[in-house]
Amino acid sequence: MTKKLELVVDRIKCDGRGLCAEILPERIRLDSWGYPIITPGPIPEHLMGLSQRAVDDCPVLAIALRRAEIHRQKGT
Amino acid sequence: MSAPRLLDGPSPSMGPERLAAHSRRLGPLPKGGHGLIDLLGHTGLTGRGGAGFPVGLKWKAVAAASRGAAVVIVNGAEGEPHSKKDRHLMTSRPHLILDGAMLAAASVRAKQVVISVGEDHHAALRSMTEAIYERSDHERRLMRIVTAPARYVAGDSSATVHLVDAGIATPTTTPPPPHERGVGGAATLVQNVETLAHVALIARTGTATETVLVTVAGAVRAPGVFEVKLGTPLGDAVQMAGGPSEAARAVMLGGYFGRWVEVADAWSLPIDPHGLRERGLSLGCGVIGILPARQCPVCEVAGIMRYLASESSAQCGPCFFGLRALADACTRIAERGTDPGDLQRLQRWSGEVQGRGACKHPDGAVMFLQSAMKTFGDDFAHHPAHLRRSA
Amino acid sequence: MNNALLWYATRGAGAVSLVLLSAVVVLGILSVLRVQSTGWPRFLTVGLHRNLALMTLVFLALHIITAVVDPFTHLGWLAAVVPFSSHYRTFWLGLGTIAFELLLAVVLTSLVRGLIGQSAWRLVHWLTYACWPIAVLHGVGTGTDAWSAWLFTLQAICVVAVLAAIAYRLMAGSRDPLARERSSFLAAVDRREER
Amino acid sequence: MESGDMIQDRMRARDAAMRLLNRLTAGAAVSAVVGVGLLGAIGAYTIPGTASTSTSTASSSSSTSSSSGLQTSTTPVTSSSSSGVAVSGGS
Repeated sequence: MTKKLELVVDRIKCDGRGLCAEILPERIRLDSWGYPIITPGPIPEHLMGLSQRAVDDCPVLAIALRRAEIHRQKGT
Repeated sequence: MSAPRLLDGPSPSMGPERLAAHSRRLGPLPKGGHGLIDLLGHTGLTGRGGAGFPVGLKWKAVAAASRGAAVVIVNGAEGEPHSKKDRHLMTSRPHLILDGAMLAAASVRAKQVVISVGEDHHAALRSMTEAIYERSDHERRLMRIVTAPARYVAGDSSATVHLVDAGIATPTTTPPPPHERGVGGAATLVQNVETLAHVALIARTGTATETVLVTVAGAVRAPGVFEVKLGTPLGDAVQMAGGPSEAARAVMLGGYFGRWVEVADAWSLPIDPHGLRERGLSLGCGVIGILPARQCPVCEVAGIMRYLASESSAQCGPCFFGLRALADACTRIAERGTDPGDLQRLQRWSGEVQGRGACKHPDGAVMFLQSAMKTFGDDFAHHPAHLRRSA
Repeated sequence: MNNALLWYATRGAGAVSLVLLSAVVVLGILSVLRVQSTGWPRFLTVGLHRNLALMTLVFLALHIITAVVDPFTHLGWLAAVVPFSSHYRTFWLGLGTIAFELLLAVVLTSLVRGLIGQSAWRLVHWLTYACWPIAVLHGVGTGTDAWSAWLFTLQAICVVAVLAAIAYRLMAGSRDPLARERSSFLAAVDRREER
Repeated sequence: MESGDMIQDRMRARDAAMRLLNRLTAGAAVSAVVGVGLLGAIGAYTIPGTASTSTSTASSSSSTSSSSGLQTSTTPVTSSSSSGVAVSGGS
């Protein structure tokens, strides 16, 4: 089975350069203030190359490819 | 005879209960451990800091990742402007909180216990400091106090960890959550002070506690902190505070991350985390704010949105710029009157901000605004131009 | 193999490397300044910056290899690695060696940025501002001969371009829209001195 | 939300920029190679050319004028060998 990857943004590192949205419009658009909005879900095979490019070209290393099912929860 | 209450014993107005009196009243502190974790799971106790996360689950997770080096953070930052219940408990029942902290430390095998108190809560700070000096040497060695800046986000669990770790009370990126990687990379249990006080009672009785601390604020005759039985109608809690001081318009339930309810529907609501969740509401940090009828809800909401925007730690763009834009649009409506464009922008921007911060600050603010626009739909739709501000 | 050709190739490759390096520096600064326009997205600046940087290494390799194998100077491979170890124009060649090693550090860390982390990478990347001037001095020091008029014009163009870019960067300040608010909030909640 | 053809436009812009990037890189590579040859040639021509009639360049001997540029080197041994080198290169 091939492991599915999804794009995740570190909101604190991200400073809104917008390269990722330029490189991968298929999955990433910019909000009203220039910060990336990622289409949720695993990246289809034909977009892996560009996704990796978007990750590598981020000037602040704020976007990454992670295993699709990633748990997040916060306590009080 | 009903289950013990947090504020049983001497009147809170008499100041902190000393260790001797505390021990005489409640008896020795039982041992913590897996048994207690299971017990907490069965009682269904949920966090009283705001998020209402199941306590048993969180302790289990921390214990699993502990390796005997976990950290317990007692969260008494209480950055919520209207909430007073945490500092009230710290100034009246410090040892109940420390009992809970020690039980937590034993149950998750923690090496240190850090008590975080809002730096403005002077009485609470004094009370907790004195209480620590009354504990045994062994316990004192584990414990230390840090003061949290009086900022809204300082109460966030990752911000508390960051404060203990680096001395900077700003939220950090999660995952990993603190209960996996917290202080110094160790599994860290961040628990609200009231939650831990409940644990101290549950461990002694073996049964669930049946009360919750609420802060009744706003247009009531005697605002303050009250311990009410779970399931108490909201109206009764307001009566404890002397009842509305004037005609009331709506209730803000759960503080600035909470929801608005018209008084007509509010009085009968049961004060109980589970009961409220079924109604799409949340007790949050236990704030019950009464909005008087003479006050314009739109102006009130605009003021609160400005506050929440100013409390963004400016780390995540969507939160900082989004909340600022939302607050400005609300303020425009409040001051210059309703503009359909602004109403649309409020909806669009809410969608763009939701879920796009490292912490839950933007989400909480947006949910609060959405609830306000639902509850005060007509007021937002037909707001006249006037410059009355209420912050 | 004609040794004179080697000698010319060394100088040609050296000059070309300097031009490429200067272009890379300028592009790097432009990307920090978030320069863009219709038809020129930001990733184009970054991509060109990366490609030309790798190309610079290739021509530097040519420059160094041809210099080393040249029997006239017979520098030996040591001179290519250890600064100031060559008898031939010891000082100026030493500068070249240093510049080369700095550039190598900058490029290699960039290739593994994901592993070493942003802050470490950024720290090393600042070495560019040491590498480039040293490379220029190396060119000036070793390139002085009959055809230096050409080299000087070339170097003058490079220096002017890079200095202009640096000046622009200094005047522009931070392009991170959150930088100011973030630092002011951090200052407000910083309790480090109490630790 | 964003309309489909807006995404299409941005994809087209992306592809165009990618092509431009490749062309610019290739162009840079070619001109760099040409540059090496050109600057090398300049070196090759200027040294014997200027040096033979040169008065300015610090040439130690006219016969090995082409090596004058090189002979700023400190070691006379290498200079003699270099003269031959340079002449053969120059011619």
